[in-house]
Amino acid sequence: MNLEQKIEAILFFKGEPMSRKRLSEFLGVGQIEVNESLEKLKENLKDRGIVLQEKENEITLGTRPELSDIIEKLQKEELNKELSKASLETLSIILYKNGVGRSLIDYIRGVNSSFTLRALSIRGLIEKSIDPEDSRRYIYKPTFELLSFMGVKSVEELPDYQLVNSSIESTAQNFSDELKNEENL
Amino acid sequence: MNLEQKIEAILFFKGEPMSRKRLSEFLGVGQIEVNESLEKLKENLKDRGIVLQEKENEITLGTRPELSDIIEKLQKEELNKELSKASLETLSIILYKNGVGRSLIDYIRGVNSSFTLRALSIRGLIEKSIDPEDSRRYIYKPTFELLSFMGVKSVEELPDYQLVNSSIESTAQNFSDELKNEENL
Amino acid sequence: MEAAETEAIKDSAYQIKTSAFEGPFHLLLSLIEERKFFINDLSLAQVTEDYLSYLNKLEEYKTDEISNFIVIAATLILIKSKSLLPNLNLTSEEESDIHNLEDRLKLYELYIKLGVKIKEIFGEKIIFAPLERKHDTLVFLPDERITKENMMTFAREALGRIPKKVFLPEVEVKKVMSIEEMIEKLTERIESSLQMSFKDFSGVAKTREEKVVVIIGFLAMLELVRQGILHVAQENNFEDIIIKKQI
Repeated sequence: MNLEQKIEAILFFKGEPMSRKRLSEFLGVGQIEVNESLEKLKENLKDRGIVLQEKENEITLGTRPELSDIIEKLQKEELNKELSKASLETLSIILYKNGVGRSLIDYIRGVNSSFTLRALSIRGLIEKSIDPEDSRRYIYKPTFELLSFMGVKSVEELPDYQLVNSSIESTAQNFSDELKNEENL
Repeated sequence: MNLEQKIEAILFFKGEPMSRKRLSEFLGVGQIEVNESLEKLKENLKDRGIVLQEKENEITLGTRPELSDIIEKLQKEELNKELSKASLETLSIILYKNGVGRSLIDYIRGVNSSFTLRALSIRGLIEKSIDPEDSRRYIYKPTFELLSFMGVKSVEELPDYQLVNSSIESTAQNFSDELKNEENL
Repeated sequence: MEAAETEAIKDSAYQIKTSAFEGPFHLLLSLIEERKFFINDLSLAQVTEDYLSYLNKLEEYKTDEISNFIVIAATLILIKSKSLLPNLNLTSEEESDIHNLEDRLKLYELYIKLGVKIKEIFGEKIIFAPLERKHDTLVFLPDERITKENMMTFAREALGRIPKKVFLPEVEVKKVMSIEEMIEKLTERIESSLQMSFKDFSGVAKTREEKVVVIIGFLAMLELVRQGILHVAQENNFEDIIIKKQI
């Protein structure tokens, strides 16, 4: 694999600006090689739907400026789509267990919730933060706007909060017991 | 701007799987044009850092499998690369049959697979959908996540896929006969 | 998974290290492979006893999964009986059971082999989807279905769908008699009456479980034949097997 392909993959994966310096450090190659490859990449992307964008020393991949109209239209449509049943279900779990990790949501729903969590987060219904107990994981909470939209000051005001919350807690207990059993194999 | 560029930009922006149908509706062009442009896009991405992945009627962009090591270093969330024996058996049936009901999985494995199916579904490696041939049943299919972990752009790239698929079809008749017998019990 | 499943069966002719979760096919396949056999009725007849001795061991601590093993045992015993009693006439249903077992085993073997290939490449060269894109514009787009009542209903429904005890098979199977129990019962009955019909002894089997019991009884009888206790005479192909005490 050549340097140009590597850079393209990295920028595509990260989706946010990166400095040339950081790129050369990360790839363990000199600044000159990185610059050369970036030139080649720019050339390669000439007729593509994505372009290399540069701001000061930071570079990123983005959609072609001429296509901004359809991208805006897409964004609007995606945002205004009806929430799926999966989204509403996931949201309800986050409301009744304020600060819940993805693995517990997945366990309760029996399916993987990654895409659903993204959709909820894009619409400003939930927010994620780093799990204080494990820095490689995130926990999810309802946003302040969501609570006020629902007319509650805190999640405790939700109907049957104690009941549903303790049911989630005991599920969490079963889940961690199962995980321990698996580890002891 | 041509269709291929538009599609590339849309897939890049979305960063998630999209159906061919949605693409053609959104762009207001026929399915045939979309398919043609996707073929061209695939061809153009041949020597790039990103690839087009396909699964039935869905498509998505991802990083090139050969660049796995580099991108993995950028990935913060932990990756679970372990598969139990039961998971391997179940996954090989689902991958090579590409859409299979639980009763057939159980029949081939000789054991009840519901626990394994749930665990794989929570990991996001398989997904269930309603059987198009019988709306009372579910069929299990590989997800993009599973194809990604296998480093393939489509199921056809799986080792010995064509070979195995033809040999399975001939033997599969017995199962459907047997399954029908069991239902009549 | 529980530790008991991985416990090896120490006193078996072959050291079988397998788990209940992996099921009867995995057990059969390892027995056949250890003897470097191919899958056919001959090799299946040869491994039947090892299979059954494993089944007996399994029953001691893992009653939940035994049904999977018993169903296959029934067919194995058919195969074994045919090899012990060459003039035993099998019904077409029994013939097709035997044929199906061979086919299923071959297919299982194929998927095991494919599983090995999957294991080799899984997680080696991963195609990564892009990370979540950061959005500059803060939006708040709720949905009129997000109400207090709806959210409670959704949460409760999701919680209600969690399988209660995922380790158990979904269908409860009646506890099946063990081979030992059956041998004891059979011996008692033989001693009390010199001649009896196998059908009398087993009753008329209707359900699958009952059929399994009949077959376990049949095996037990063959086991006794092997031990020289009984003499089995099947005088006419379609008649009952008459059980007599050997003199």
